[in-house]
Amino acid sequence: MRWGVIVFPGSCDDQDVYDCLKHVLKQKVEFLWHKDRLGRDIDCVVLPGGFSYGDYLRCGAMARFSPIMQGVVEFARNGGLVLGICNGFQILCEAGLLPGALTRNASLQFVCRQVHLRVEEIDTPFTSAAKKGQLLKLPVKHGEGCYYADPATLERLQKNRQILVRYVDGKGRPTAAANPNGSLENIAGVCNEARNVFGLMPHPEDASEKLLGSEDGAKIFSSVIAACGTRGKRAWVA
Amino acid sequence: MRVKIFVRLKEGVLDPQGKAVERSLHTLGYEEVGDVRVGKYIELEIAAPSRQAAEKRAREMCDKLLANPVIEDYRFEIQE
Amino acid sequence: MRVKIFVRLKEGVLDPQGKAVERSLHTLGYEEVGDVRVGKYIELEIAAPSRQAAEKRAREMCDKLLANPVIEDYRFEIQE
Amino acid sequence: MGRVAAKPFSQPAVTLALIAAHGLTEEEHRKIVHLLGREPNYTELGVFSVMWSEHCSYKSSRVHLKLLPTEGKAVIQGPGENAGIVDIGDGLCAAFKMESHNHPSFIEPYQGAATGVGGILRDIFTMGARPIASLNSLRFGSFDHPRTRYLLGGVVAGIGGYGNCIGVPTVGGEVFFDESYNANILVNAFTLGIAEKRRIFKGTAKGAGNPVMYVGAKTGRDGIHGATMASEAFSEESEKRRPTVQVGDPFTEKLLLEACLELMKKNWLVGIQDMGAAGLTSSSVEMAARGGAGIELELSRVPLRETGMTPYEILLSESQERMLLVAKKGQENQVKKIFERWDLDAVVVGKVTKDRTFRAFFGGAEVAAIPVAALTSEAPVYHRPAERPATQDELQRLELEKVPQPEDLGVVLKQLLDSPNIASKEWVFRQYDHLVRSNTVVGPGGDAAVIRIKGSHKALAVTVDGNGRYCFLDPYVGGILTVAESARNLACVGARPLGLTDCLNFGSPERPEVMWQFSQVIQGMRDGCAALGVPVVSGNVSFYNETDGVPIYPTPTVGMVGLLSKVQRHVTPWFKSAGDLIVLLGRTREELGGSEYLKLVHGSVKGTPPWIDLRLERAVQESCLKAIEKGILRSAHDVSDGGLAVALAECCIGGPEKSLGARIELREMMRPDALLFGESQSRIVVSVKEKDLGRLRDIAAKEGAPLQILGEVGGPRLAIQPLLQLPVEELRAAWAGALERRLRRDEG
Ligand SMILES: Nc1ncnc2c1ncn2[C@@H]1O[C@H](COP(=O)(O)OP(=O)(O)O)[C@@H](O)[C@H]1O
Ligand SMILES: [Mg+2]
Repeated sequence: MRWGVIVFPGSCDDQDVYDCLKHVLKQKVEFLWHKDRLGRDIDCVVLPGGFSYGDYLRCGAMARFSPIMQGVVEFARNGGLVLGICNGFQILCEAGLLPGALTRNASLQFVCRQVHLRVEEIDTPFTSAAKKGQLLKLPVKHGEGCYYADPATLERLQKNRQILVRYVDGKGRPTAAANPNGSLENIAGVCNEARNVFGLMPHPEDASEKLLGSEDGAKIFSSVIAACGTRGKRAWVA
Repeated sequence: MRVKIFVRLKEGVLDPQGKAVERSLHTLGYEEVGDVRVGKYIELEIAAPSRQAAEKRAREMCDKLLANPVIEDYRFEIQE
Repeated sequence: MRVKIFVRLKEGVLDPQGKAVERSLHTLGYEEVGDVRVGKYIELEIAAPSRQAAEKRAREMCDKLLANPVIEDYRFEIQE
Repeated sequence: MGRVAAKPFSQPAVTLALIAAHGLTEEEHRKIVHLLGREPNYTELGVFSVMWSEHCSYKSSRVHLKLLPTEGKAVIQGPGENAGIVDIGDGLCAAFKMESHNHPSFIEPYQGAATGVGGILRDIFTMGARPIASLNSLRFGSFDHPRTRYLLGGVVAGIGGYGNCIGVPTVGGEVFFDESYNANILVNAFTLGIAEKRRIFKGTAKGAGNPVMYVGAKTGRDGIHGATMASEAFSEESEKRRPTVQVGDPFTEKLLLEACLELMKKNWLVGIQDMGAAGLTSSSVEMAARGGAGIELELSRVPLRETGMTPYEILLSESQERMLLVAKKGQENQVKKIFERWDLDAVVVGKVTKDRTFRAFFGGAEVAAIPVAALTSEAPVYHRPAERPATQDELQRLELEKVPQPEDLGVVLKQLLDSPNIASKEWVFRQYDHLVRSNTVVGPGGDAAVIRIKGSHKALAVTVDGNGRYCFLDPYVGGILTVAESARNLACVGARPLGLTDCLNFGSPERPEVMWQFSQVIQGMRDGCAALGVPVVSGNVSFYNETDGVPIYPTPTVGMVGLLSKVQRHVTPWFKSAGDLIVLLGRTREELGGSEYLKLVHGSVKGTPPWIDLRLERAVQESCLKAIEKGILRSAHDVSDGGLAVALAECCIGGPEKSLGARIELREMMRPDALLFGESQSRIVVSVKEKDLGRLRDIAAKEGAPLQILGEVGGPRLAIQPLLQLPVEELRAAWAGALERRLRRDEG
């Protein structure tokens, strides 16, 4: 399979994702320039973390209008796999590919620390390599990661089992202390209804090597690799 | 024409900044203050043939970029 | 009384947000737009015996906390 | 230069008052007239004032800085460029530098600190190095001072705001609180970058006719006379200068960084330099000086953000996120294309000339013409009078007999762990992205940060250190200790030092006692560097750190970079498993002068700082390094502020997850408070598996380092028999939340 990592002006974790995929997971991966069109041979598009357009105005608000995003929207509609990490998650929400929005951390401070995630659903191309309820240790680093959705949207998310990961403590409980940003219901990541677009605030690419303290992040990527392997190219439609 | 746009978090969306400012104001002795909300204030110059035309463009810009309808409301004023 | 406060970067102070928004608006086809400035919009409720009293308190709050006098200007309106 | 439409500019008359307002002395004015052979015009006066400011010219410090050793086998670039560079093997090198942004941060903490970070980042990538890690060294006033919380919050948010946004991890630093900094905080920013050895770029203008290009953000009226501000003490006057504060735009700098690094892969560049203090003026003058050339600028071509700017303002503006470069003739358009791709301006604003003169035109009319040498090599150099203050003897007199022994040593230990100077700094560093670029093997919280070098087995270790209190009591010894502590912190993770950069923060050089402190500190640093074999490759001097006539503690801070040949071998400070033996490398002496304990518990800053025997220091560091290289050490942590008891507590409290107790026995014949809390130098607490003790002994014996078995890891308590015994969780509670408790206090 082939991965594409979009480089927006202000993307910072683009290199992290690229290196992780290429050197740790031995994947075929290329950078995609935001002013270009989306190539045809990509199987999974990653929108990386960082501060696209400085995160000025609102996180992700301006990046969503980058030329490449039209292609990403179309790609997602056709069942292509799209993964948004941190700023990428924010962009996907702004672009309407994912429900809800990410607002300022309740602490009003940027937060960089390790968190535990509980995998809530595994019937998605992004979590299939994990066990239901499994805990993953990943870092977060963001100033605006507080997930919000209105009550009707939240109900839909729950009904369709779109909440894929939650912030929990070391024992797997979704407590307030385990929630680094005040997210609604400790939500750390959600997918769309068709389950082919996933956004999360924590950074799997910074936790896929023992040397960096955790290998749990690789679960997300290897799920995608498995999904692409078994289902063939861009065939994931729920 | 000068457009002044006010963007505010919707009722029901958590406004931690508003809360923090309120708390600080109370600590400073301004206890008579309540319901503090912090939003954005955007000013811009727009070249338009008429007030109506300016209004239409401003509304579009807000809907598309300047406010996020999931969490924010907006309002604007136009000065000729 | 309701106080609406507008905080803006002073004339001459770099406004990176405003600049980025302006560029974005241009790319979106709003080329008639210029001089975009992004500031803060604060709303609050104040209990005061008179408009004047409210004004005095609001000004104080702005000077002390709500605006950063080093780089920002402010303006406010009071609605009874 | 072609004619460009610009309003003719009539130069205001140069009067004595104007000269004084520019911070130039009468003597300096006479020198200018002599060098030019005429009176300077208004614009030229502005140029002289910034180029001859303390900040740009180092006029008071130059003669002393010469003492510092700058050579070493790894050194590729010593002081004099935008950053120092050392060889790290495999065709790669590391560029690093530290710089102060003290005054701006006091006036506007968020923006001051943010632009400080922005400035140091530019110093690194202008050399062709990609920034891979930032650190910072901060000094604030006491927590009782009304502005401290505000300044701390703003500075930390500003450092994070800029560093996080541009995508460079902030991996460490230090924070220290003392009344001495109440009205003059210190914000020293350090950045480390990595470059290919064959692609290093310098700030040189060469080759007559080559185009001079301006790239990056537009120029506004920001920070005009920032360089002169950094060269003045605080007063009512400087409060009025407020609008000179600059606002940082990390997003633009991120684009600039990527565009510059992309350009540097091509062969189109002659030289490049960031526009820092004194903006366009100092960058063009310094580039011309280094290249032995002249430079000619047409100021009306400079991209402006504001209308009606005069040539004077354009030359002196300190707008951020701008660079000046000299391209090879004929490559202008190629260069422009790269910057366009990143949505940035790139404009030809002048050319390199032969006549070694700095010329500025405005709409074709010459507004300044100054020989480059007059602004650089001919700038004043002062041998300022230095005198040991009469009070120094009294300051150093500490009668230990008169210092009462505390009743409960456990209470004192908790008190120390709760001191903002010793407590966990997590409240600070969790606001920094310390992971971006996924190279951070050890982030903030260890003795030194460890950054792996992708594609190799190597890693770089970085630390910043300084102790103004020690330097205040004895600036010479303090200078040595600063260097020694940095090197020791590197040794604790297993890295051998390659070089250091420094930031020398002092009061007014016009005060003989300050000059004495300065020269003593430099001599101390020189001796420390020589003994430990660490060259100084870059640095920065910040004078005039005083308010209403009271200087801060003399505060040199050092950023040291070391190399680990095997990243897997790195060691962290925390105990790893029960049953491991705890060993002290080095020796404890009965010393309390200058300690945090003496200040915190007895309210006294007196005595002489701990003594240091540099041979012993080397032996201890070498033993630690050899043991790590052999893979014997399970943990290593140096003993610094708070002494042995605090160091042991820190080893127990441990990393983010696991706590382990320790059973220690101390039998020394000395005052218990000195034994536990004294800050004797050259000590490292290590832990080893029992079976490795013999090997560790052999190494220490061979190096000549004293070794003492303190006890073993295990249990829920830190028990130091017969002196104290406390549950580790109680220690953690005191240590972990101390900053937050103090910051919350004002929220009511
Ligand atoms: N301003 C800061 N920014 C980032 N990290 C910091 C800062 N201040 C302290 N730290 C981190 O906290 C830890 C403890 O700092 P310190 O007590 O100064 O260590 P040491 O005594 O070993 O030099 C270090 O890992 C340091 O990097
Ligand atoms: Mg240390």
